[in-house]
Amino acid sequence: MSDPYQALIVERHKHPLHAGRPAQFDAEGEGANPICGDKVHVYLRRAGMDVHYEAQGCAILSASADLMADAVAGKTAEQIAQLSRDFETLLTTGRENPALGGLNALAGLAAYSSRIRCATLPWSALAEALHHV
Amino acid sequence: MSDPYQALIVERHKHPLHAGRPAQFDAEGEGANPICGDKVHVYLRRAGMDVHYEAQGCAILSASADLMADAVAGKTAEQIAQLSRDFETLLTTGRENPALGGLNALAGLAAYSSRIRCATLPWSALAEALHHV
Amino acid sequence: MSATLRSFDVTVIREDFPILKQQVHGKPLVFLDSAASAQKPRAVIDAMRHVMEAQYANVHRGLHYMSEKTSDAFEAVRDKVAAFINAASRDEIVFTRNATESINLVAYTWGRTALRPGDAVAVSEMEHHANLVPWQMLRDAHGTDLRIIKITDAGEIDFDSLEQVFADGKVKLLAVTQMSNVLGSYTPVERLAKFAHERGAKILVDGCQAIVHRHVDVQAIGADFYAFSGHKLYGPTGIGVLYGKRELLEAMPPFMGGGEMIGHVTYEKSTWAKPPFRFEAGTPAIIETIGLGAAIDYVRGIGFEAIAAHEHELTEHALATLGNIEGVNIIGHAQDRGGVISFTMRHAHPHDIATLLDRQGIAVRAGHHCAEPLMGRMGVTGTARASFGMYTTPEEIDALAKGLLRIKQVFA
Amino acid sequence: MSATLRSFDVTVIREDFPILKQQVHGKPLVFLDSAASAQKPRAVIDAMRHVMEAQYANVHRGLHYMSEKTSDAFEAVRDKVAAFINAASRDEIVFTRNATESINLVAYTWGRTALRPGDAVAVSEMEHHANLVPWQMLRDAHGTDLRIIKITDAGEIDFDSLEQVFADGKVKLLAVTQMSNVLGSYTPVERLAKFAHERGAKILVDGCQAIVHRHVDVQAIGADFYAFSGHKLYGPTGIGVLYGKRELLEAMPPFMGGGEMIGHVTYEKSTWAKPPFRFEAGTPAIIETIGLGAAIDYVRGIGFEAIAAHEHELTEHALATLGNIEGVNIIGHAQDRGGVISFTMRHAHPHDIATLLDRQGIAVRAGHHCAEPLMGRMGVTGTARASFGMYTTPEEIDALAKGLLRIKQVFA
Ligand SMILES: Cc1ncc(COP(=O)(O)O)c(C=O)c1O
Ligand SMILES: Cc1ncc(COP(=O)(O)O)c(C=O)c1O
Repeated sequence: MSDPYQALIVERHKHPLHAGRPAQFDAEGEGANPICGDKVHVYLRRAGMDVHYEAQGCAILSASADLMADAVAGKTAEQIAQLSRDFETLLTTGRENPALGGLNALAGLAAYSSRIRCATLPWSALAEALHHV
Repeated sequence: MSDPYQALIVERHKHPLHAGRPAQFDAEGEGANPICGDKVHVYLRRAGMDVHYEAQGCAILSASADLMADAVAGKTAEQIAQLSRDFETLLTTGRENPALGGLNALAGLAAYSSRIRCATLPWSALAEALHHV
Repeated sequence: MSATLRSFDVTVIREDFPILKQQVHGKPLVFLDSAASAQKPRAVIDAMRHVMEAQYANVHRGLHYMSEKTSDAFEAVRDKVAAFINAASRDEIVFTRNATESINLVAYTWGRTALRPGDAVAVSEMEHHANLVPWQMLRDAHGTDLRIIKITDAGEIDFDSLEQVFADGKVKLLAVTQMSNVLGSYTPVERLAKFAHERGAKILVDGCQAIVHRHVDVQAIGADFYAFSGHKLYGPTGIGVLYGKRELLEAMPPFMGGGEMIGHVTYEKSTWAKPPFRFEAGTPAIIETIGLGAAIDYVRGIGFEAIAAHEHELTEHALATLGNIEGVNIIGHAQDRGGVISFTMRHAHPHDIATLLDRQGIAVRAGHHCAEPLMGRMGVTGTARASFGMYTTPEEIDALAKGLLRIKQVFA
Repeated sequence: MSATLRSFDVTVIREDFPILKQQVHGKPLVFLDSAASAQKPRAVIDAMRHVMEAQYANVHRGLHYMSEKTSDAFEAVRDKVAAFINAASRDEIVFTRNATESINLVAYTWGRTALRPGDAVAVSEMEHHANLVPWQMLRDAHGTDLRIIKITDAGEIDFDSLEQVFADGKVKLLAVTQMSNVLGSYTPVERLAKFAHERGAKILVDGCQAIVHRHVDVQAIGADFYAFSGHKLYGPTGIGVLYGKRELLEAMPPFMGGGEMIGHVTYEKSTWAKPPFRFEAGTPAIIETIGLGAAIDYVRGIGFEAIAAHEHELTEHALATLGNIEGVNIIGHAQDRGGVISFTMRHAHPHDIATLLDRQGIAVRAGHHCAEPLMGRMGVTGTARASFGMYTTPEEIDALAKGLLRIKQVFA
């Protein structure tokens, strides 16, 4: 079973590429986990599906948000929906999927079902943002 | 462990010596077990501690009442209280006690704690009657 | 025995139940008290032991291996139960201590919110106290009415009485057993559900006895609530199930407050988790739930077709054999009945029957079987009761018959 | 370790707990989550297995050997629990599923009859949800008030706040933990009981955590109610205890309705059994109760003097070791404290700590520990928590410290 804290995750948690509230955006969405109080707020610029976020929570949450922003950049809403489904499958089965690129770093979570929510929270927030576009 | 249905018990159940309501008596008492609906009504004639009873219930109840009437005949209230205590000890330990005479036939009940109440019910009824004398 | 049983070998089944090798008073144990609680197969014992020896921690949000694995095993049983009774969703399965708690949960939560004073609950004359007393308590606390549906002398629901009880349109809940623990009667729950629904009422089915003997499909029945206990289904004590239709559960307030059942808690105010967790306060019966899962696997592995066929033969055999003993009176003669047989015997009190049979190693129950009012209805103060499990053999029924003949002699 | 522990050999104790030999992710299991639920000794596992393999039937009024013996074993545990906490009578011991149910039982029965709208219940800031939410529910259903007693920054009851909360004479129940499951603080329950009684209030003590580590004497404490769970006391899940003073229990209406808890039942009306049976509806957790009896025997066999001494050394060692790690912040510094240690770590979220420790085989809990409002009070959103049992070793605490240092590196 792969480590849920691969170097990429720690790296993105410590040095995120897409964190912060952009000056301009077209839509936003929020994900919150009442169990732990963790939160993520997603900002979407439609052009090029450019995603930024503000996360307050664990390393998995922020790394997942950051890797998500990588993964969805330039995709269509439909492609994103497919990615989101594939990502969920990755998290429940632990089986890597080449289509998921850097998101595969989160495969190790499959052994921690109570942490899966940390990884999917940014995706729910993004879905909300897409819904509002 | 002795049989809770020794011949004497079956005999007294089938052919009781002290069953029935006497024409005259000085006091009476009742014992009822709400769990099974069984009842016994005891009639006491003070002279010679002469006990009769009407029982509605199992063989243990009626035999115990009949043997009790044997045992208490001619005794004082104090002696009866002692007998009653010894009888309870018999029922909980299963150890026979020469002082108890025919009541020893009930020693086998020690293995059936849920039946002990059947055997002690007549004694509660008698205690009530004695209280009212 | 007949051809239907060829693939079902009761001697093989018996090997799975260690306790059946016990002796009682020097005689082989003949356990005819399964309706009170069934014995446990090795698979259940081993599953519980495995949890405690190799994979235990408190469940939910543990974030460590033992807790994750235990939570997964625990929650997998919810899926198993949902599949077992064909619930539409796992979220419709609430874990309780026993059927009694399941019914009380409905009375406390649904009863106190969906019912208004003046509304009525209807139960039948053959309910276990668990499906009568909670409605009396609701009546006394909440001002609802409680109505009793008559049964026939055979021990079946009296549909005329049912009509009457529902006539004024006030009945909002029909709470009824699927199988009497005294008379062995099955009730036509599909028909009763339809009847209730047509009149705007909900139906709660007490499946405690039925689920042990028959395949249950809550959706086919049309049950709004369905309650049962693990310990009668060859599982552990301390675990029961309440099935509730999702929309009903979602509208219900919680029963007990504490951990697990909350959304957010502040000193001032709390919000509730979604069903089923809303109804599961505190540390659940983890080991027992996993044991129940093993019991369900075991029962499904044998299959209700085989179990029902075996038990049908047993019941026919028992009715014929006991019915032949002069002085023995079988209480209840429903058309559709299962392996729970209550009887009385001339000259012998039920308690004496039970104790004298016990001397011969035979375990039957005697008394009112937690259905005291039904005793009066059937004109007895109590009965002796022999009840069968999948491990019961025709020879054990013969032993019972022989035992009764001996008792007859004693009291003749 | 010091001389006091010479007769207490933790390696011998560990042999009694089969699970401690497990590996997690290829590392030996270091189980530091006993406050959530303790592991089970062989004696408990064997006792439960024995019931199911050799001596099982439903309890009470069985009239046959298996039922008599099982009832005797079951009821013997009531005596055992009474002796264990020094209750004045076995009739003061009510079996429940867990501490949560014990507290809810009091809120539903005593709370709704002995308390009047306008009366107040007081709890402390460091209560588990199990001792907060039921009183919120009572407030919302019954119109009682709920007041919060402040704690100090160290994590001790603030007696000034206590005085204030009681000042207007409306508080009729003080419901308070004997040991915080987050801060590890013990509360001075004897003093609190005296305080409450002098002001005409009753006291309910949540003994869930304390009873695992200290000898409890409910009479010496002066507790009116005392609640705890079997599963934290090295016993099975599915079984808890409510102690209540006899005169209080006697005046209380039943909680749930069904079998066992009744006197007489007619279709119209039921009467109730005496305590404790009045509060035990339906088939009890028979196997689990017998398992709890084995757990109590086991704990008494070791003795609280030895357990407390061992745990005291562990706690001192842990506070010193963790306190030395730069960036680790221990939450709660009560004078009188036990082996439950909550902490946060700079740059590392509690959930990340838990998962990363788990990779090293170390089980700790992370989150709000069912004490969400306390998190706000202590200025955190959650903590990681290491908690000890009698089988915990100083080496395991060293492993924890090493694990935290590694995590520090990861996130540095
Ligand atoms: C202080 C305290 N009270 C109450 C509880 C609730 O115990 P249970 O979940 O066993 O009902 C716990 C356990 O989590 C606890 O630590
Ligand atoms: C028909 C029926 N309903 C309810 C119950 C109550 O079950 P439990 O005691 O497991 O709650 C029983 C079992 O005695 C039963 O036979």
